[in-house]
Amino acid sequence: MSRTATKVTRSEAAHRHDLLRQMLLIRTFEDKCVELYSAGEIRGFVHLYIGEEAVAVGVNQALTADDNIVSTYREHGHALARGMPLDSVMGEMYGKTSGCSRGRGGSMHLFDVSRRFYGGNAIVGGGLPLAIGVALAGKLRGDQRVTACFFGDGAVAEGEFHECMNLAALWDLPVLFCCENNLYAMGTALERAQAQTDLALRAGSYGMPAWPVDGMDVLAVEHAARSAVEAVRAGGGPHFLELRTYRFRAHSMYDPELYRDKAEVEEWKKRDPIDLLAARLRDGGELTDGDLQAMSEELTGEVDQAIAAARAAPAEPVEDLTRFVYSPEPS
Amino acid sequence: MSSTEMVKTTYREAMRAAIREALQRDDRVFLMGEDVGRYGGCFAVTRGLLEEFGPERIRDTPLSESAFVGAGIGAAMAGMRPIVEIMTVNFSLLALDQIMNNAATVLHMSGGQCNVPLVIRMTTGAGRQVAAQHSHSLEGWYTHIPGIRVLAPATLEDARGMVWTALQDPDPVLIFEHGSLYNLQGTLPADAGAVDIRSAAVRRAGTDISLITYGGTLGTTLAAADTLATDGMDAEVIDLRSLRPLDDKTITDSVAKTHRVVIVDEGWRTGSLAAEVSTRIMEQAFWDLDAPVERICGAEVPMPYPRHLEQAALPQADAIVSAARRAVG
Amino acid sequence: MPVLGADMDEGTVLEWLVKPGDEVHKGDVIAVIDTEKSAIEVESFSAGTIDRLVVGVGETVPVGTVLAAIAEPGRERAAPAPAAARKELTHGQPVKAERPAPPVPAPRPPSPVIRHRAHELGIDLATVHGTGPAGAVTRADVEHVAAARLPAAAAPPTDTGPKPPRSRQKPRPQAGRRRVTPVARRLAAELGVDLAAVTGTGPAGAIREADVRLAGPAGKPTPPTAVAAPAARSAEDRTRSMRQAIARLMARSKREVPHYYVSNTADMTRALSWLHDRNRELDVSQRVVPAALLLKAAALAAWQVPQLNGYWVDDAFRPAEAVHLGVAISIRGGGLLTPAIHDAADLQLGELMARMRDLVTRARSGRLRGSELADATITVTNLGDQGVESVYGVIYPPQVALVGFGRVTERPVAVGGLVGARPVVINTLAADHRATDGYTGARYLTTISDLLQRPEEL
Amino acid sequence: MTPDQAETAINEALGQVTPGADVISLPADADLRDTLELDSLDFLRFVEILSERTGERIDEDDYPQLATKASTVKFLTGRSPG
Repeated sequence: MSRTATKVTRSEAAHRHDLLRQMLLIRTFEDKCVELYSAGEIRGFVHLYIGEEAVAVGVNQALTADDNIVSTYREHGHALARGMPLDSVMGEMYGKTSGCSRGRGGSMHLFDVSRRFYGGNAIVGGGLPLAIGVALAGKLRGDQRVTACFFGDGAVAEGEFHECMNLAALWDLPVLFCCENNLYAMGTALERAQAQTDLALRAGSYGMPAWPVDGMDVLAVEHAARSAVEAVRAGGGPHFLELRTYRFRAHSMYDPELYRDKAEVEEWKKRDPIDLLAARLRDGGELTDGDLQAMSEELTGEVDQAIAAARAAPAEPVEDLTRFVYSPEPS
Repeated sequence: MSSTEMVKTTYREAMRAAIREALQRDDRVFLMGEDVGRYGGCFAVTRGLLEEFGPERIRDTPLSESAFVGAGIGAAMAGMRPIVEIMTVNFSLLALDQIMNNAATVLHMSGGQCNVPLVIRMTTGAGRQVAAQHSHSLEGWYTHIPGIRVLAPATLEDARGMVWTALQDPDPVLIFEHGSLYNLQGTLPADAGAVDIRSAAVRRAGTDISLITYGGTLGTTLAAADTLATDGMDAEVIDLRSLRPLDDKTITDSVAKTHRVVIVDEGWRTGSLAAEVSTRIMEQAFWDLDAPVERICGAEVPMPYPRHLEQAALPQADAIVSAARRAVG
Repeated sequence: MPVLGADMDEGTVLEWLVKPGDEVHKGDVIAVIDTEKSAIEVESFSAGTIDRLVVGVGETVPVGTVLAAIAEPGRERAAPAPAAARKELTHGQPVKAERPAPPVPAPRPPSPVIRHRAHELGIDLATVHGTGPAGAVTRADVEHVAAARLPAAAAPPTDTGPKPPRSRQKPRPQAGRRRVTPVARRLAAELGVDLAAVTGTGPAGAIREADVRLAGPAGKPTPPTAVAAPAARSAEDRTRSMRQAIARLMARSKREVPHYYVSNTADMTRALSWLHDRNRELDVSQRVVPAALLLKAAALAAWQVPQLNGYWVDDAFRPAEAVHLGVAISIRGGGLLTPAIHDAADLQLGELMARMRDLVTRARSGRLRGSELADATITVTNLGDQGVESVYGVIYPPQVALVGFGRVTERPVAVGGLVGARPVVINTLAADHRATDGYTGARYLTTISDLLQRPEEL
Repeated sequence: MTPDQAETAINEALGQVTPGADVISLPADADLRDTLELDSLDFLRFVEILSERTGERIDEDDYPQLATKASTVKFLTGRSPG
């Protein structure tokens, strides 16, 4: 627990406040995205993370700025937890040049190489080989970076998943596999897609440490991620966390949700990661309703500012349509 | 440099020398693929490299094309200069997702943040009686994809010189090595090195007809040109070398001179690279044409095993000669 | 109507879960919308009181359409709220005053019925201005466009007279189209080589580069072939290159073709009188000028004296199967084109007149078709309008004859021993002595004169 | 039709038949066919346009009266009551 040494200088309460704030920021951002999408200001596919915030925020606590992240198409939470500026993420939602990917990627392709955030990848399982490669590069160079790779339970059915589990274990690569098991691959329930639904067990079959974690409890996620990252960094090879979580909204913006019961959604909402932490803080006397209200208003203001900035930002000129297909010629 | 010593070599050795040079010159370079290390490479291109550079830089991979090609992409994104070998073009389809959805798109969808300086080498083409899952020429498919470069070294010089230049390119480069070329013998200057990867080459200058080809059919096409010469027909032979992007100027300059074209492409005719070349000639050199553009392509059949059928499926010199005669009339 | 998916353009209200007066909170489901994919619940993004439901159950509206209005919390619903306080919803969300206007909704795609009707009427829907909701194209819009088009559609293709009867039109599917390779075509234009004069040696007689060079000006050094393809050129360039082409062709004609000349004078009394009577009955647009009569006579005569209608190729005369009458047309600003009136001998006079007017118009606006310039079998030049009495022309190789008409003038003519003033025209013929002799030429001109005495048969 | 209206109609018709020619400054007594190099088809078009513009029927027998601008104006104004 080498990192806890730095944490004791901050109060535990302040840290928990920070976790709450980060989760609430993601929630506020995405709530706004729903409105903006409905109004037609944001288009395309937008996959919301609402309900899963504890995973991104918790795992990020265990990573340093030098570590790498490879993400999926449901990555607003990962990007914001990584500290990517609201303006650049919202700009990307609007497809403006102020976006982190100059608007060319949109919701599913947030990139920030300066923060070693190697992209939202919208092919299920497609990011895993990249994470292997990024980790391999670090290993060949002898750096101490850990590569965190996020993917969903759907990816476990892809061949690439198994190729990558094997390769990472075979080559002892410093990868933390973060499987966000939200129980549905789009509309297909886990048990309808997987013969063995214990995903940690399957990862474990490749000879890497793997265990399930309550993905609705940010403190549990943080704890698990810290111990896994520490082990990876110490040369323990790849580790696998199955983060059991749930998305409260549709797969992408809206769907009729024919594939799951409303009651099931309501049941999971009782374990809303934000409510869960807020309640814990309230019980411990670390948070009042007024605090939460103030935090929420402040974050709403920040998101509104990001929206205003995105609206005002310039669009990429059409003359530049084919820019970034190839790297610019060296001058 | 007339005093430069000429050395006997083969295409295989030239390619190996190129990879060795890259590993020596740049410690970001490493090689990975199936059986590239201990086995020495399926086509023995990489034999001896494991001993010389060790298992960290000459990495044998499991049979996981998607994972190791994707790993090459990831490593390139993170600053390395990987060379990934795929055994044959047919197997590359298992990694097509990574090549198309990641290697070719990451630069664009990251708004220019993430380039992918990756070299992927693979064997292509038929001629060795290895039937319908090891013989195809799918490089034309890959030329459809913006974001990557596609090369086809057809000579010893290009086998020796393309790898290094490709590694200097900031974007992904696919190198297609025709399986029938590895044993090609010849001489190279002892100090042969990097070559440009942007232009087509006139392998034989002529005035009466342009024979345009690349890769494995260059030899066939040059043989056809020799036959035509005995008829008094002076054929120009163009080796495309870079299949994407295409060097339009060399092509249209030649057509402006000869007014007649035969395109030779081992790939299937429908939707082929030959079709693309022909279309560009129509777009850019229509007014120079004196006869319809002819194409000699691979027969549209999965490659059969028996030798006589395989040969019948491949572009042959006599077909090129006949097409040239038709065009010149 | 909210956007509920990447491919949603419109939606139908299936059910309202609230009614005016109901309190709603942020996140409350207020309606169910049917999209192309499925029924989806719509939530409110703000709190307040439902003021009114704008779109009724069963109605389909484009995305962006206001579905309902929500009054801010605390406002009385009954009292008509001031505009600033009442907020229109486009998607369950109050529109703030400072917020830019919601995006203009995409026009609703026309329904299949309307698309079908537009197809029937031959109307491109993209050109129809929609007057329906959100600019949607309605059936009335389509009918309106169709009605507006009707007169134009009924009008004949040219303004020069009634459409020729179908039965008179010979189908000419590609018959006049010669096979010429692109480089040969380009080279011919550059060298001023008339492709009609070139013998093709390629497949099915295709004319290739070498054929054009062979037919080109002898001794002329081969020009570089890598010149730019013809692009949009300036008028001066066009005039200059046209002049050069004429120069080369005429020089070649005079160099290679041994011309002989004959002439006669035709009495135009009957012809003009007949024409005068005919034209009196007709609108200006259908009147026929004397030149048309002369052309018709020249064409019919060529039909009757086929030795003059065709090409001198490979040291032999090849008679043509039809009379494609080349007409020399002077271009304002300089230059000359000789497009052909196809099958001129078969055309009724009015039809020929219409073709002539059409050719002149298109020649002067640069819109002639290649075939019209390539395949005349005999050519007429008529400088009568310019006041000359007679014109002796230069043959367009490989044609073998060129007919000239001068001005119709009144001359003293002795008829039956009496001298009177009569309108006459001097007809000339320049012909290729390799193909015919003066006798044939004389017969041709006599035929013209005779034909002009029976104008009603022309 | 007033002389001004007639002249305007004449100028417009001539302008259409001979694009680019300076028909406005053409002297009133200049011979139209000669000065503007009108051939019989051009002249027919001139008559056609003039007839459309003015609503006057112009017969072939009237052509001699259309020799110059002045005579054409006279012809047009002389015929119509207005």
